[in-house]
Amino acid sequence: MNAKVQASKKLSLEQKKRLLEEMLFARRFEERCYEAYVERKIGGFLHLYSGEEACAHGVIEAANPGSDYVLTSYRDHVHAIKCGVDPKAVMAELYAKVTGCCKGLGGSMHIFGVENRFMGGYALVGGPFPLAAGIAKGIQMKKGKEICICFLGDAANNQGTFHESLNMAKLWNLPVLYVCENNLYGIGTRIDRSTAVVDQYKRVSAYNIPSTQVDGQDVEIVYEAAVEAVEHVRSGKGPYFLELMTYRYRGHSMSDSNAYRPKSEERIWSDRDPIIMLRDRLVEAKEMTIEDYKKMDNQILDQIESEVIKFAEESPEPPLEMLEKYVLVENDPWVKGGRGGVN
Amino acid sequence: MNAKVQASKKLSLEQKKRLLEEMLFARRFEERCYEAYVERKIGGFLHLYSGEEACAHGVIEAANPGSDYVLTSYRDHVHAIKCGVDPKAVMAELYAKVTGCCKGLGGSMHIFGVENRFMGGYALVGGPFPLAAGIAKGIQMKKGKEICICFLGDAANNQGTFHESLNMAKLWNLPVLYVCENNLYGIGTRIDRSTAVVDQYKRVSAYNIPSTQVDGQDVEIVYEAAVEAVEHVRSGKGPYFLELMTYRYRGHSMSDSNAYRPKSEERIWSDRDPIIMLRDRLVEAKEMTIEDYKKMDNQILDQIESEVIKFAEESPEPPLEMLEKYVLVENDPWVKGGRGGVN
Amino acid sequence: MPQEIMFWEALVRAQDEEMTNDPLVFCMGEDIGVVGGTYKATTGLYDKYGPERVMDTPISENGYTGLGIGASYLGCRPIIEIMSVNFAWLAMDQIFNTAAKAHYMSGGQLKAPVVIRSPGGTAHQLGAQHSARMEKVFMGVAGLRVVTPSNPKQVYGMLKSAVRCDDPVFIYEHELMYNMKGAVPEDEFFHPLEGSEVTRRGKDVTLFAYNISVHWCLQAAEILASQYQIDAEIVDLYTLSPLDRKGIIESVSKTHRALIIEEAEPAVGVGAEVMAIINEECFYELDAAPVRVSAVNVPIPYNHSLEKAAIPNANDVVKAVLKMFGR
Amino acid sequence: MPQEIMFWEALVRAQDEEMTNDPLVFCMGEDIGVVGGTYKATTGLYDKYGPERVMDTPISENGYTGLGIGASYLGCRPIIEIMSVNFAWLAMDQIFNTAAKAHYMSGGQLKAPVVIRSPGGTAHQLGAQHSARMEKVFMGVAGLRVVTPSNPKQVYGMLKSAVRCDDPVFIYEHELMYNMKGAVPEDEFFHPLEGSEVTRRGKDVTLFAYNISVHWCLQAAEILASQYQIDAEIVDLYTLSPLDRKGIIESVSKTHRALIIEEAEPAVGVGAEVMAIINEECFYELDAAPVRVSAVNVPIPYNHSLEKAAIPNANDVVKAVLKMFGR
Ligand SMILES: Cc1ncc(C[n+]2csc(CCOP(=O)(O)OP(=O)(O)O)c2C)c(N)n1
Ligand SMILES: Cc1ncc(C[n+]2csc(CCOP(=O)(O)OP(=O)(O)O)c2C)c(N)n1
Ligand SMILES: [Mg+2]
Ligand SMILES: [Mg+2]
Repeated sequence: MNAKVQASKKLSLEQKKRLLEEMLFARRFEERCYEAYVERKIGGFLHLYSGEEACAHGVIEAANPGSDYVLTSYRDHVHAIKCGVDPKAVMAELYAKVTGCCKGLGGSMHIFGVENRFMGGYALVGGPFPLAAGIAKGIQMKKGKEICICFLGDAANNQGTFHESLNMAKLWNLPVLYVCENNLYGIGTRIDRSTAVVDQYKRVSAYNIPSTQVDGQDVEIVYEAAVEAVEHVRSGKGPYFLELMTYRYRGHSMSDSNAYRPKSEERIWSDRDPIIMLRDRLVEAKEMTIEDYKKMDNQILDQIESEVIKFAEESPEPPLEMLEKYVLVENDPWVKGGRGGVN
Repeated sequence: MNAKVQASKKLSLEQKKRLLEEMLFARRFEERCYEAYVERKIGGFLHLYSGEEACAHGVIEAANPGSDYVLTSYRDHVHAIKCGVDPKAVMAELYAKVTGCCKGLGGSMHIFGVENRFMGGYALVGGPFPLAAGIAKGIQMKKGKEICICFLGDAANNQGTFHESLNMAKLWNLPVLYVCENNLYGIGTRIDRSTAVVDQYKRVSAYNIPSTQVDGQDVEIVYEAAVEAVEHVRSGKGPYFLELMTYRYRGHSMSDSNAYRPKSEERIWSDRDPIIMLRDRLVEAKEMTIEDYKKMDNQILDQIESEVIKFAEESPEPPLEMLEKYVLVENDPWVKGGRGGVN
Repeated sequence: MPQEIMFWEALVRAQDEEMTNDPLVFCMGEDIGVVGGTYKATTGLYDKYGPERVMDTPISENGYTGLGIGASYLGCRPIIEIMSVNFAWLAMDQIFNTAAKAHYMSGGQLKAPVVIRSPGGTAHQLGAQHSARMEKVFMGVAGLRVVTPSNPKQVYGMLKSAVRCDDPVFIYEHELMYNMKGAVPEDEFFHPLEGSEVTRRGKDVTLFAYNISVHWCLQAAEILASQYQIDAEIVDLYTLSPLDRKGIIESVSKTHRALIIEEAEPAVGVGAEVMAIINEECFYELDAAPVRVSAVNVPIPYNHSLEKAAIPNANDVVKAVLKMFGR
Repeated sequence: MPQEIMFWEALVRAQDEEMTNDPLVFCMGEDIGVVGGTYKATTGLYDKYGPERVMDTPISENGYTGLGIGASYLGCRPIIEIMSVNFAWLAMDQIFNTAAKAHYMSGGQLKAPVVIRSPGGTAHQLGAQHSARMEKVFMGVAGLRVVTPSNPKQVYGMLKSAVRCDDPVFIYEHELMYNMKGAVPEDEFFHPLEGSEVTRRGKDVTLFAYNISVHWCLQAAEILASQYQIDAEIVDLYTLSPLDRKGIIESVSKTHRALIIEEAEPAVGVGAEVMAIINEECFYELDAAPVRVSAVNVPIPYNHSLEKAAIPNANDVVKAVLKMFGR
């Protein structure tokens, strides 16, 4: 029995191969966003996830994407795609097209894919903490078997909502998994310059929430830790906090020079690239060749260009009539007092 | 050396006698407020401190009242008086008279005695946390030797400002002592119904702030713990968190029926009354007689009536011109652009 | 036969009915459960529906408001009580950054049907930090409905509509109105969330009021009629967002004179907004400059005489009307 | 000879001078230290004054705002940068419940001379949660001064006065203005915190503007003059609280026509307030109904065309003026 549970915590070969492909897709997708931004096809703020792919992929793989609820901050494209949101719809959103997942109204920081239970990217640091607890409360009210997974940055944990939400999550035994993507920086401020206790998983003892910290660059390790975390939450034992040590390759957003990070530090982390590590293991185990990988990469690049970008490029912009369409829900009968109204 | 420090942590006989008198004064003061409220001499919300006297007295005694900065919530009369604010001015404030410490503009929840460095009572739960850290920052900037003491309730600790402020206090090594008066309830909600970790001193490990929990009914114990805490903070070692286990005798405020608390619980706590305990010890040690105590009590009752209440009763109300006087600082030259102005 | 009940009883009845009707309706707030609410608005509901549906929250305004919003994404209908509107400053982030924008920024995918109820206003000597009048703050940002009932019937029917409406709705109540009595129909009914109501018909001047100030205007209208033969119309602006332009135009086009009373400081308030609408819609109907009667621009003092002087009342309305008529 | 510098450079210079002048002046905010500020407003100050006076804060808006207020009680002069005004929703509790009330409720004992600076406005496609225009929120509550500079000279002089002024002052900046160039006198000077300024003299209509909209009005006035022979006066309302009633009356009494432009949604905004003041002070001077030009009442969409459509511009002003003249 125990052995069986152990076994299920490991990624199967099939999963590893798929995850390699997904993570590589995510990387190429993000890099293509970078280019599109430089070409001014994408506007606003753009926060890329390159370097952190093992986090979203390892965790969401361990849950039921499309059924479990996921939400995160503004660094959200990859999480959305892993939940099943069509990359074309994500790219079209970045292009501000009406075919975008939010019809061009949301933008990079506000990707939503509610059908796939991707409950959004939020631009306010700390905003998702209570929302996630609330989604978990909703699951509880509806007696669902789902869980809610809330991704958040290390620096976000200094927001008061962290404290307030984790306390409530534990108090009410809500099925929510908080995942801290600790990439050591909040914009240009290194974690030890903003946070008295830098190990985030230690902070949640204040709420008696179980927690672990693991390597966020190794998708196998992330997956294993996440399987345990998800199991804990789904079995009704309440919230869990998982800290993943990771690193973003790019600046905080496109407007960030990244000057505050020592090159030596960047090198240490890029040497532990989540995609390359997994690839090399598969190659070493003779499950694939470098050639296979290159082919895969080319296919992905091609797919992104010929499907994703093409779709975004060719889609129309939202019509002007849409400007006022979603401020309030249209034609809600209760606004007029529903059946009957004032009597 | 060590022995000497030990010794100084104990209350002297003189101090004990004085504290007994001060605490009894506080009790009688608060009870008289109760009556005045029933007689409609005092308006608004009124939160009484009866039962918790050892907390404010033990802690502030261990600091330098009038020099160290103190602030707290709406349950603030006794803290103000212990800092040196004239009880007449406090009572006159409650009576909304112009002779009140805030000229009748503040009221019970907003007692201020800035000359005595009592930096205020605040009506917003959680409000004082960052203010206290800021006062400590001010001390640091001015290279002062003072510390700031921030009293707060157990339920207040669920406010986001708790988290935000304690993190900053530790991060910047601010001379602030947080004192949690844990009276087990926030209004009618028992602590375990609002807080995942009920031992408040444990929560601050999330900020790596040293902390202790002690009996808040025994002023000698409070004092000893506070001496250590104050020493820690004053010596430049950063913030400290002291949790005092206590109980309020009355309802949360005058409008609270107190129905949610079992009588048996109330009895357990009133059996450990901070004033009676200290008195009995002094009597047992033959340092005073019950007669002495009664005499003291009568003198206090008399003083409250003939000085404090009389002063409040006989003082005039603030004039109507005062309504708009303190919205902004009067005649600030910089509003007009100071010397010269626009050129 | 409509029954006379108190404002807080109307709140209890509305919540009780809605909770019975839909198992996804739940209440949350500080001390609303075991204690039944500071103003008794949830009396008895904890015993009836249990702690999972009548939740005593920690003192974490932004946190529990956000939690309610998250639950509403899934179709829950949280009724969040913020004990005093002064504390709502702490929850503005979730109210405006999330609830008011979720539907829009998700391109219509999400709905956030939370109801947030909170009492504002100046009560009796609660002091500067407990006397805020924040109706204007809630009115200024797109994406949130704001209603403000002036009697038990309105609050009963509005709360019920608000629970069922798919938009986030803020209900601005008043600390001094919970014990006010009024008739509420015995049959279930739903009050519109948009509109205004002519509380008193008149022909000489329109008094625009909302919430408690409707009652001040009723007094003022009595005085104006009996002592000065001025026949005032009172329009109850029970919807603050979106304000009822049609109702405003109709009344001003009839009386040609307008006064707006508000309990808050004047700047960027209800008074200013109603004046702006009048200027935009029926400026040329006006026989006199519209007037607003507002609070003095101060934090509220504790002293009772000063407090009373800070807040407008029926006499201030009478005086302003007389001045408008050059009397 | 006044030097042309950028808006952000004016901010740096003002802070630098004030920090040199008074050791109790310090800056705080997210990424203002090592990085020098998202909009460069503190460039170089960290190296010059060190981490104790140029503090990189955790992401704890309410916390560090309250911390600044506490320090100000002791005579410190904190200059708090809130990176984007959208985040100020999180700090409203400390801004309004404490800073705006401390002096009053302590009966004049305490002063809270904090300066809070924050950029608002709709920039380029930042989306619903990063495009709030919150000037009106800061104007509505007694006890806080609100200024909003429209050029480098103003921000330089206002920030310096704000640092020295004993009241809490909120400076509303604009995300799109940090790289705007303008002349700033080389000699130190202090700008008033109350008043307004006639940016362009004209006789036919007054355009009331503030912050970035002054520049839109300058464009509009050019068009009106050159294409329609309408001579518009522009009044820069650089103080939003308290609004300059005298300046408003003076200009309206001259031109007899008024238009107010605001970047925010119309409800309870600057437009409404200026209209209310005009109604109260010089209604009978008006030759036409005053008009406000505001944003469309929506959260700001990401799409650039829709975003542009949501926000008013020079053409909207021109159109509104022409309509006012029946043209
Ligand atoms: C309430 C709020 N405050 C500040 C910001 C500005 N801001 C955006 S991202 C960020 C840093 C967040 O860092 P972290 O949580 O570690 O996430 P990461 O970007 O590293 O993934 C800051 C300060 C914001 N968006 N919202
Ligand atoms: C921000 C805010 N939320 C809610 C309240 C209402 N309130 C006043 S006191 C209180 C309970 C506080 O309990 P605790 O912190 O334990 O202090 P105690 O009253 O027990 O001394 C509450 C909920 C408030 N004043 N401010
Ligand atoms: Mg980070
Ligand atoms: Mg308590």
